[in-house]
Amino acid sequence: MNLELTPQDMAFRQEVQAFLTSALTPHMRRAGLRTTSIFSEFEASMSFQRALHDQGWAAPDWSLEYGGTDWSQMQKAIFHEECQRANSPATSSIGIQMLGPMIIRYGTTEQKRVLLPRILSTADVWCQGYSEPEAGSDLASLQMKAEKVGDDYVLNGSKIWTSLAHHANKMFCLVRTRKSEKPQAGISFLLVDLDLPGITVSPIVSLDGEVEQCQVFFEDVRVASSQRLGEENQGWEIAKYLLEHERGGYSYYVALDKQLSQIKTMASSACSEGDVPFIEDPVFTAELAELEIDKLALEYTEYRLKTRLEEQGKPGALSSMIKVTGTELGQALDEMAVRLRGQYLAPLQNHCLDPDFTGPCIGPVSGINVMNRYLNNRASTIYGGTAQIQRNIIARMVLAREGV
Amino acid sequence: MNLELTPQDMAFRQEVQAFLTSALTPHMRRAGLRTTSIFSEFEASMSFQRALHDQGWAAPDWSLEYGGTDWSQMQKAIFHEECQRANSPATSSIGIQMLGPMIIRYGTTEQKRVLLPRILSTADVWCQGYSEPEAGSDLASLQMKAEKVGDDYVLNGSKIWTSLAHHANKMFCLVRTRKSEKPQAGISFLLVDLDLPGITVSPIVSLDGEVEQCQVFFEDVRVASSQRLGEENQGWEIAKYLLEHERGGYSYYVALDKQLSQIKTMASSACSEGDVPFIEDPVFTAELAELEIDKLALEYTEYRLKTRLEEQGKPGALSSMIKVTGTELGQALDEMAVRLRGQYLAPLQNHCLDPDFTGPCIGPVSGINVMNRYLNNRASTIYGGTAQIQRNIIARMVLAREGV
Amino acid sequence: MNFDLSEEQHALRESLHSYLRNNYQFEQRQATVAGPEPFNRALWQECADLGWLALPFAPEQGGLGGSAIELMLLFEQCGRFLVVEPFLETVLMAGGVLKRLRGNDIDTRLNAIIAGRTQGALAHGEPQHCDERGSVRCTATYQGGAFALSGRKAVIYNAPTADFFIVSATAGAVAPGLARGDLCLFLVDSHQPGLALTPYQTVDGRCAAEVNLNGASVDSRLLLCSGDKAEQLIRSVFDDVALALAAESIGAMDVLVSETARYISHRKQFGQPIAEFQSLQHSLADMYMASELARSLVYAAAIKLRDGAQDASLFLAAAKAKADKSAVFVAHNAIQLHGGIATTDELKIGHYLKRITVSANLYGSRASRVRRFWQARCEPSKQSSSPELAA
Amino acid sequence: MNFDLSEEQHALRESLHSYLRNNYQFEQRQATVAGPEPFNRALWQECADLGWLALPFAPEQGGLGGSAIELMLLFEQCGRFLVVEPFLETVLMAGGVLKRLRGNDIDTRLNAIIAGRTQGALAHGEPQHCDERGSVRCTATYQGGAFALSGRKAVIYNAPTADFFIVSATAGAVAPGLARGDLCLFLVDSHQPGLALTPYQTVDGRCAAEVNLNGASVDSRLLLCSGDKAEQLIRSVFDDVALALAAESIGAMDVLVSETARYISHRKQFGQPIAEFQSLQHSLADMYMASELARSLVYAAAIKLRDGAQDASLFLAAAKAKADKSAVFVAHNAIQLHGGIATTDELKIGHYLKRITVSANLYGSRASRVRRFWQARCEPSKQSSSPELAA
Repeated sequence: MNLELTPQDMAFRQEVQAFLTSALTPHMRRAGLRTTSIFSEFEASMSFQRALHDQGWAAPDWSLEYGGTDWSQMQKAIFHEECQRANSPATSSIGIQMLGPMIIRYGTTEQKRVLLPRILSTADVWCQGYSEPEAGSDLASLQMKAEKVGDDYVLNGSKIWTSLAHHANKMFCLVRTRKSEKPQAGISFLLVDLDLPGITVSPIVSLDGEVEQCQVFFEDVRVASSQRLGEENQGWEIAKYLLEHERGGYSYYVALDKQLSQIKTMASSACSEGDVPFIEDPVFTAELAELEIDKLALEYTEYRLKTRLEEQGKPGALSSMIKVTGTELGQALDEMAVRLRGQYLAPLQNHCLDPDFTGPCIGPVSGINVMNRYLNNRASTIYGGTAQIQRNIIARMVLAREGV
Repeated sequence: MNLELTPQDMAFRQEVQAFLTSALTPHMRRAGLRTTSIFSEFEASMSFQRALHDQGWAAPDWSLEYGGTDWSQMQKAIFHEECQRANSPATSSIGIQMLGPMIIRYGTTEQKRVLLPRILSTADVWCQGYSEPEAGSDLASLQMKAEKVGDDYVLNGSKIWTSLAHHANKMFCLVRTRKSEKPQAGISFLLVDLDLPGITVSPIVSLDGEVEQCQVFFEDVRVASSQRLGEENQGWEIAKYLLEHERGGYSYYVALDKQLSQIKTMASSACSEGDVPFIEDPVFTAELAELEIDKLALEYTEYRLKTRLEEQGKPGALSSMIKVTGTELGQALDEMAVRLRGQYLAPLQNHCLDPDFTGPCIGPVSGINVMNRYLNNRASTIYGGTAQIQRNIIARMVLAREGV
Repeated sequence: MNFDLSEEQHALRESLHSYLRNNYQFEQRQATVAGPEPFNRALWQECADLGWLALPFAPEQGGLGGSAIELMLLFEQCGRFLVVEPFLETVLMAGGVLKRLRGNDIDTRLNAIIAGRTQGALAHGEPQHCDERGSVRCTATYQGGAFALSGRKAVIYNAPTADFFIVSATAGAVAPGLARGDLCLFLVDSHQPGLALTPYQTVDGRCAAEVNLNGASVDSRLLLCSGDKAEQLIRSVFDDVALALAAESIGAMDVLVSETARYISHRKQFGQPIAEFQSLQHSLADMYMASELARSLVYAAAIKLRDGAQDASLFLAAAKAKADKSAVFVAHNAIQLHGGIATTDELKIGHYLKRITVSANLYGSRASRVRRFWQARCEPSKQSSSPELAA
Repeated sequence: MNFDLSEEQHALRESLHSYLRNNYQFEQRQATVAGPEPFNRALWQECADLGWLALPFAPEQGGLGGSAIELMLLFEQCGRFLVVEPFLETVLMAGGVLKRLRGNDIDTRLNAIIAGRTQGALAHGEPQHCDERGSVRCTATYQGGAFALSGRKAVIYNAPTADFFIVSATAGAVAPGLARGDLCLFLVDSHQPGLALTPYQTVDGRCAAEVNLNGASVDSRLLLCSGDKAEQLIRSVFDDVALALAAESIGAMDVLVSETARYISHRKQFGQPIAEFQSLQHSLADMYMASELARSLVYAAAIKLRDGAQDASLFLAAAKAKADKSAVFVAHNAIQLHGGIATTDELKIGHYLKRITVSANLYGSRASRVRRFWQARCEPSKQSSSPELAA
């Protein structure tokens, strides 16, 4: 048992810091600071992604032969930490975190050769077509039909909650290729060009008034069967593999640290009763201390998981625990930040969140993204498996441990 | 809309106060103060019950013709308040609150004539035989068999969680008189003498080391069919009527007020950091204020229910809401009291809780019952329908309101 | 003791509800919010014609003499329908200051408010305030029959459409009848030189502004009141505000509970309505309980306020604190139970969360209300030893 | 960074676990608690023979030089099996004071502790304390080569069986090398005249006493240490105590989660195992999460303590605060999910709640730990700006 970093890790941290100092433009840093969800402003994300690519760091989780890295779990965590501390924008997680590992695992040689470099370079921007209006938590009930006609699939139906579809040129999606007793058994995984005829991308306005999600409609869209990943009807297996990856590849504590540090900044100026700043109000600090302790507990749990992953690979139900705890704690910190924002949560000033914007805004600039982030993060316990579904998974694991 | 009491109510309050001043002995008051569950020390309860009976107040909820009162709901609340404020011991709720209304509703003339006065006078002490080891939340699955042999029922099986069975001479119980598709349809309601041959009362030691509950075993116990309440196989209907009565007949806020006032007493002497009493610690008082606000909300909800009951009779799912809120809030206050008790929660000194005891005890006398009550009240969200079952009921009602 | 509405109160609730049901469906509301005007002026005029703007004013002021109960009924419906029209700002806040004063000028303005012909705003909040009792840094400097007002007022709702402002400031120099540091309330015309607005939309679909005062010179006859009286007046107005916002929240919670119950009954996943899932049932039960418990306390506070009970402020603090906490809880759960669809601008659910969040933070933090409750609770002289049934 | 046990640590855990599994089933534990002796002296001797009493002591003191990690492993098992023997009181507290001092006399006593031949107790807590940093009111008055100790020590676990006490007191008059008000630690024999116990059983199945000092005259050679050194020593010992109790709690939570999972899988109601009810599943998931999150922080605190990290105290405060909250939560839910059966003396579930409740309140309130955490967090000089990976 030890908490120390190796000399290599410490050197690595310095290397990352040095890289970020030179690579991050003020525009990117503003985009990072003004982030209000898991995505940052699109152009800034892409620029950062390209800078990472130039450095060979675009896809830490991929293996070296495909342009990834040989970093340890701890180095990945250090990388993530330093990016957040330097206010980097979020990188495009969909192609790299989600699709890439699936192509590496299930793709043909040709698919790997063509698609992986285009993900790294941002030549392709991917979105994920999983959920449908009638298939949310119950993803396996998805209905979007892919009928085999000659060597093509003909797609009809729609996908919803496809993040960034309005920026993407490609979508990977799950489609129904067979009716079967067990709905999971009739699903295939397709890679679709979004500029194909018959596809309509319809943006969904979020609570903060911005667009991150879309609904995508398919009407007789013909997709060549060579655009299938894996075998026909193997889609569910691929998606399961991917879902596990999605949950494993993130460090919640890093984002929570950033929220905590913003809260402390806000609390140093915002006044509690009698013109005393909140940071000197014992009732406030007692509450903040509790949340900080909870954050520490999550942080060390994430380390425990990471060091275990190094040996065993699959995160399993522990990743559900980290997702539930991380998102619910993030929401608690969002609520606290909103309270510190006080009356200034009211002005609607989305334009101030644009990384190009450098003018004045209403209220302290330190909390400018707080209200929008609060609204957006209500979805964090819904997407990627609701908190209810995650708790079902955890309970099943605990019961199974007892052999029941 | 108004919160005022009528002049009659105010006069009534004075009348109750005057009665309690003269009726309550120091022994009874000590029993009231040292109560650690919904029951007080048995002898003190019985004495108080007899004093109430002499006054004609033994059964406020019964109608006048059976020895009850014609009090309004508000008067009943006033009565309950004043009893608690004067530290009266709890009265024997099982015969009066639970069985009495059922006999009045379902009993024969003979049953009413014989049994009701004996409840009022404490000549009979009743316990309730509902739950069985394999039939808790799922009461309808109860298995205790009552076979008709001649004019008798022959009982075999056991009942558990029968409060005060070790003090009682009678039990009313639910037994299975028929196997049927719908388990509720084969249940009858029997009134059983506990001194019948074949009955064994086995006390259950609670977490605080005391006995309030028993398991009662029946081996070929013969009960005359005249001891049945209602028709054969009508037991479930009777029990349902009774369960609703059980939930309606209580004011949680009164007991919560008493807990709050004890907490304030304890917090005035117990020290937080730096020898400052807790009552001056802003973190503590903020938490206490929250609980007091929650108590007020419950209190006025109880008034709303009471004034509605005056008109409509049945409490319905609202009583589930009051039970959940009242018991969970009571537990929160128990926890707070335990924290105030600090290190002094450790000494085991059950003898100090005996109303006859007047010697010294370890730690401040004001919190002497706190640890035992905390332990006992963990059961308050289990008995009489678990918090889970109550929430099921509430949800069903909310869904039904929307016509779904 | 009873919690029944009188026949007149029933009728008022009915007419408010039926008018809004017919004129304020969510789509209509969103059209107003998206439109060029900050609110629907035609609808405002209809509300005036229906007498609703007259509710809180005394008959001798041309009003209907409605009590706190009627206010509660009005704002409960505003909460249900997410009404963006400035009932709170013009009628209850600006009007609420004026109605507590006397004078011909004032009666004229009240008449204009009641008739729907004028808009007002109470410019009291400042950037550093955690509630309305915070110290006022705007200053009023007396110079030859006039006051020069300087300072900044923060997040003043309805300011962009206001024809007049009530502005609070502290006396900065000796003036007739004033001590240095006395709180003063001024009536300031929206065209007043030296008064400048930075207007904006708000997250809850209304308009507001930062109000800057740069030595705005106001005639001393427009000093409405000062000192303890002004302090007391501000407190009274904000007691009304607390009740109104708490009432809005109980209206909002009612809708959220109903909508959620209906949604989970119809939405199917895993081959069954999701209402079959016990964890969702329990969330729904908790939402309902939170809503009903808050409602009880808001009723109690309204009655206490109507009756001028000594512990009315205590009850208002408790009711608002409880309503805020409950409403946030209910809104969060409503979103969670609806799932993704409730995180969109299209569904009304999320808009309730926005309004509830503003309501819980705009005029004072929840923590300060809880503290205020506790302080009042600890002053036994000011109230009966227990607010329960005790006679 | 890694959280793996070494081979030796694995072996220690294994041997503790297997010994207790064979010798400390709940029925055996309850027989000890109900018996005439406060604990099982034969078992204590076996633990001595197995070397477990030697764990925290340095090799040059005759110990095994176990670190905080080994302590954590020991107490995790004590927590799992609800061990009532005085590992904490004799070994970690009384022994923990002595091992931080030097002297022949002290080595003799340590040898006796390690051999299982003597029992000790640290008489530090006082009636007014909310934690171990509270001001000490017991006084030590110097008179001709001896100190007269007076005052009262509250809820001193293991006092009834202790052969010696470490007593804290503040210097009440000038004595050689002491300033008035200095904290002093004395070694006091249990037969010392002027020392009187009021013994009792405790809710968690152990024995304790109120310790009254009525001018007990103690030779000045028995003053072990004083001033800052004594303050520091007390803090160090209570850091160990915090770790030990937190480790107990993670052991206890593990059992509670497992037992509950097993119970709800077998208990049937409504024709199915109650584990089929989603609300019970979710409670179980929350119990598991609480338990694992606390475990991580206890691991981190143990490592920090072993390494003598500057922020070790901060982590201990956090770990104990988290473990207490989690353990209470887990125990409450374990009872709720078991139902009535867990409210009886017969089932072990409720006994965990009793121990957990004592653990959370005996040596300082949870609130004071959270405050201490916060204060340490705000002293940037004493720690790195962030306790995370930062090099």
